[in-house]
Amino acid sequence: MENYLLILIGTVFVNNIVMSKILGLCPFMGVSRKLETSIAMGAATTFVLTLASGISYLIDTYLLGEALAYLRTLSFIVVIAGIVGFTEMFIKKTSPVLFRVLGIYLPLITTNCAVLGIPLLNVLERHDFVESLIFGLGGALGFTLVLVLFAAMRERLEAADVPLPFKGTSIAMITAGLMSLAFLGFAGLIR
Amino acid sequence: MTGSPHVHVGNTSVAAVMAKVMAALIPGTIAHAWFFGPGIWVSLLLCGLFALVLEALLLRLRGLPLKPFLGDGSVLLTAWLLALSLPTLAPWWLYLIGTLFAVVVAKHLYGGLGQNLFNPAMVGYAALIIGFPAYMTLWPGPIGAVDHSLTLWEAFDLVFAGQGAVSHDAVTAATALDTWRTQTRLGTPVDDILTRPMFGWIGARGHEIVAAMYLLGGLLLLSARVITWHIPVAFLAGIVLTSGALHLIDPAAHADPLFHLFSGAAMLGAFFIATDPVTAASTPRGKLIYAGLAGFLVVVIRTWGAYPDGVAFAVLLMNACVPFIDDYTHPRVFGHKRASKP
Amino acid sequence: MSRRLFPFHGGVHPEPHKRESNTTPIRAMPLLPRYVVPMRQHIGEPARPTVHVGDHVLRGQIIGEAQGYVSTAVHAPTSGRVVALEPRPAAHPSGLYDLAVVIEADGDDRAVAFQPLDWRNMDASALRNRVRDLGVAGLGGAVFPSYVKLNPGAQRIHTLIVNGAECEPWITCDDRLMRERAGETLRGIAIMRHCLAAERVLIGIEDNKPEAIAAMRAALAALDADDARGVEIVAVPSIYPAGGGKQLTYLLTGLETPSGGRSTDLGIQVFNVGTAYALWRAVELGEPLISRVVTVTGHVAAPGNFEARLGTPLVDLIAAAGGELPGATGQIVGGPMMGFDLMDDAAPVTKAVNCVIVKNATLFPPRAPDLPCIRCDACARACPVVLQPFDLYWYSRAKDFGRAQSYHLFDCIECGCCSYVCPSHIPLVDYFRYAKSEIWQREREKLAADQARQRHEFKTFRLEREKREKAEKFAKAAEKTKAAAGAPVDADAERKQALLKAAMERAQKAKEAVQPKNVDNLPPAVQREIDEIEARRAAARDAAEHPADAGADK
Amino acid sequence: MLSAILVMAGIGLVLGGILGWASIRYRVQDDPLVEKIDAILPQTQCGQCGYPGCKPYAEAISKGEADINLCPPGGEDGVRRLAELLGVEPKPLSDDAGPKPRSVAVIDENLCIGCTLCIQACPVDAIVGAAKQMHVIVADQCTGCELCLPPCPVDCISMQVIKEDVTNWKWRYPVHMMKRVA
Repeated sequence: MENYLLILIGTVFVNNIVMSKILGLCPFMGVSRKLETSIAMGAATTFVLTLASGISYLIDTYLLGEALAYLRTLSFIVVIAGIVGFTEMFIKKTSPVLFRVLGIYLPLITTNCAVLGIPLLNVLERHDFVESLIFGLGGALGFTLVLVLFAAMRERLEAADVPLPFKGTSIAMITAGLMSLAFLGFAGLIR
Repeated sequence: MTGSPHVHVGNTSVAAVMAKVMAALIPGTIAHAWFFGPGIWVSLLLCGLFALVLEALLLRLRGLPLKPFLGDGSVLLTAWLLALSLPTLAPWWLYLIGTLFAVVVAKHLYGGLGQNLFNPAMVGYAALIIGFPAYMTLWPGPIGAVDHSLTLWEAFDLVFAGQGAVSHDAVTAATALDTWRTQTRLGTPVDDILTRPMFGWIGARGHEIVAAMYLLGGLLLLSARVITWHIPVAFLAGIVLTSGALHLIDPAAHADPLFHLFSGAAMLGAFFIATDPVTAASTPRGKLIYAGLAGFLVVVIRTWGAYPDGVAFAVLLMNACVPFIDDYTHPRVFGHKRASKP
Repeated sequence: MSRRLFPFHGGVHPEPHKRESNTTPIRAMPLLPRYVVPMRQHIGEPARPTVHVGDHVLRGQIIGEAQGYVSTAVHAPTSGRVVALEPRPAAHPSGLYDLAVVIEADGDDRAVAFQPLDWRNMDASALRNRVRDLGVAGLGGAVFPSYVKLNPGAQRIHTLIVNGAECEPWITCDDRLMRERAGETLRGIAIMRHCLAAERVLIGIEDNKPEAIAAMRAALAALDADDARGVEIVAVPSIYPAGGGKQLTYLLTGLETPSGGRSTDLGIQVFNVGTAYALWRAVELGEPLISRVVTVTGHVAAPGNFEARLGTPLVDLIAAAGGELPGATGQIVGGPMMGFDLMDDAAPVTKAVNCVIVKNATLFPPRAPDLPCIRCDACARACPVVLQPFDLYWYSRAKDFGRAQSYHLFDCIECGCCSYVCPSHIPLVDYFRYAKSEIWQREREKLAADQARQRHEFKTFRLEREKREKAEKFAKAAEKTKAAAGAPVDADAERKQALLKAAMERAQKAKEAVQPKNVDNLPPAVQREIDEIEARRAAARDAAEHPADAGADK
Repeated sequence: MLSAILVMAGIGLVLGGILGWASIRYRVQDDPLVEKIDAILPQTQCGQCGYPGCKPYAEAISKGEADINLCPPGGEDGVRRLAELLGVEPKPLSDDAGPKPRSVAVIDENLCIGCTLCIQACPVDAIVGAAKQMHVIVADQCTGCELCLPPCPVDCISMQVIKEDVTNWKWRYPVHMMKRVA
């Protein structure tokens, strides 16, 4: 139990996938313009990532094994693409505006390096099934956390007197950098 | 055209607010100089100078008038807080880099006064502790804990030449927080740790008096209604509750709440850093959440983290949460059934 | 009295400055040679003028009648001749002109016959209609037509709150009114209560007006037992804005008027003491609302309160108070917290004007330059509506009106407490007013766009239908006259072309023939416009004749 | 090798099945986005965007065929709200001519010959009149699209800017006293 908790805290805060591993920056910058959108994106990613972690673990352990290890990345990508496709259809049906707002970033969850990265890290760290699930969930929650906080900050920044050369994406990058600086405060907490 | 109201309360301005905060810092600063030598005057001078020059430069670059913005005192306050949180005997360029991060990156890239998301002084501090960890331990030992008490001239020598009549080793010492963390991790008994010279009656030697002076200054600010009670109380409560719970669980590994309150930058953080209105939460409930969590994080980082103190990172982390917290803690507006998220 | 009060959130204590004008009795204004009576003196539809230039009118005669539901009548302030019916400077923050009837007094000041009303035995709706035609509207500042508010409708009104708080600094017209005419005011309140069938009446007066409270209590003791039953005069703490309708309601009853709603939703109706007095005059004397008490104060020689006829130019009112002293820097209409700068002192007293303050540089120093907001939340602590003005400001400034609105911009009562305490000297309320009027404008546009969409869709639908019908008809006709094949369409077009040509020629002739006949009594603006059109047309003709020149022109 | 092919084929088959089921289960009927876009457009029906009316333009935007900055009557504000709805960066109006002041068309009564051409051109039926009768434009309903100007054979229609009065007067943006010196 304590182990699971450590994994969860570790992935959400200490080794945050965006702030510390610098993965998944594309949706982090792309879908953080509005708070509501970022929450939805976080939810979608959480769903995909948790599911992908679990299924990837099952495929890796029971289908591929050591013999077919070279198929690992390939099969993970296929699985993720499938789950994303499903999510896409689901969102398109339930919330067309959200679908439009997420735009290209929804199918791009497929190529979100965080989503592929976490199943691969699971294999590297030799997590068991539950650990993989929690690792995936934690990574996704960490992603959602920083995405949502970042979106709220960008909404406020929108109205700030940022000097013209720094307006828009550049001040967002600086903010992400300072946020990452703050997250370094968690360094050393676990392992 | 200007509409109503046509009158103003009159006795308040940004400059007055900043001046009151700086006035409240004076007792703490004097205590600091008393216990840790005159180095603080050097770093204060350097930070203030760099800050004013950088601020003027950036205002000029951005085409803004110098007088009202330099005159509002906000940049001096930032420099003062930065100087108080940095070790006093570091080389001069360290103060320059710290001020650079504080004034340029954290403040002016965001549009200057009132627009920044992160506490400028804490950005400066965090940037330095990440970039130059070795220099960030150059804290002079408290009076009585080190053999040599420094003169102003010697302090200048150390800051500008790096070496003078005295070496850094003769006057610097590990802080109480540092000692506690390293020693408890080594398994040294608590009683043994507490007898070391950097520990005082209840907190860190010297620091405890400085902290008491900050507390005094903070109470003055409270009585002058410059700050509200929410942030300091929640911040200190966060520290006390977290450290108290840990201390109850394992007194051998975790210091008692009083030690946490009266060592490091806890008091400075509670009354002067976390209360920076621009970067702190602004709604009453938001302030409690913001400062309470910051206090919690201070203890977490002090206990398990890799840095000498947790205040800067705790405040920066909570700064990042402020827009989100504010969004969801708007109070119930008159005539509405319940508080609603916009 | 030990009534429990419910202090509202926030509020401020600006310097009261009441002593300047509340020590002298209400003075009557001398008859002026000329009055300018605006048709828009109340909230809602402006009155429709019923007189023409040259007409002779009597004091109290209707010169503008109520138009629509939320509207009320306007009356002549004295007897005389209507000399103009045209836009005149209005007491409005914009300084724009608004339609007014200008009356030149004949000096006789003859009045129409006033008919006192037997209100206790009158049909309620007939009484209300009389009140509408007598022009009574709220004199506290909102000028909502009173007859509308006197109609309880489906809602049972249990409490009538009469607002004598007068929380704005400088203004003392209600103070003096209550001191000098307490009995009449209380009888006006009795009429209100009769209309609303309210069982209790709470009269809220700020405790910085002890004389007014004493006078009202004395008058209450002298009132009929029937009228005095359930009436209570409550001294409320002096804190701005205790006189705001919703704030006073909360202060006295602890009930919050729902956002976007009215106090009647709570079974409470709120009137100003001045309105009660005006209602008494209208009902018991039969005299329409043609004058009101106005405070003239500030940098004038003899500040005080004046019984001024509606339509009195403010410049004459200020002159009656001894005139502006040297060093005056302008005038405020209303109080210093919510009033506006007067653009043109030719603007007249209306039902909404309760105070004129002459400014000078020491009493009203120019606003200090505004610095950026530091989110110190002083404004949030002062806001009586528990808004977060710094957030509203942040988004109003960035013109993000959607966000501003979602932070409840429209709950703002524009009381000015936030601007008053702002250490950065930001004119917060100006930003809110700006954002509100932009949002209103947008809503108007949205409404227009919705209508346009419907009309466009209908037109498209109609065209489709016509085309279909035509096609069907044509098909039938074609079948019938298969022998006469030819090219009917072409012939049709040719015929149309010819018709058009003839029409154009006719128009040209008609224009030449018509024009001289029509220029006789054209207003100059129209004439100018016609001239411009002619000039443009001439230019166009020129261009057609010399295409090369036209090309060079472009 | 065979096992690898089998594994991948198996994964593909299972996922294909799920996706196929989902595509039927979550089929989207129509696109309510068009309505939302149309609601933002000013409904002048002026065709300045290059589409015949506001609705077709809305459809084009929702399909991604048209840019969001083609509507001058909607102004910068309209572009911004479209950008907000669609989650894209707002951009300046494509037309370099800025938004014009709101105006309505007015027919010069002395010149009108009653040809009904303008009535046919008006997209919102804001012109009343019959053949050979003088035509009148209902100012409240006029969207100011100027579509009636070109067809008029006698050039009797002119655009009049709507004047500001007490009812439509707006509070101005407060003046920043802290002006930039440069």
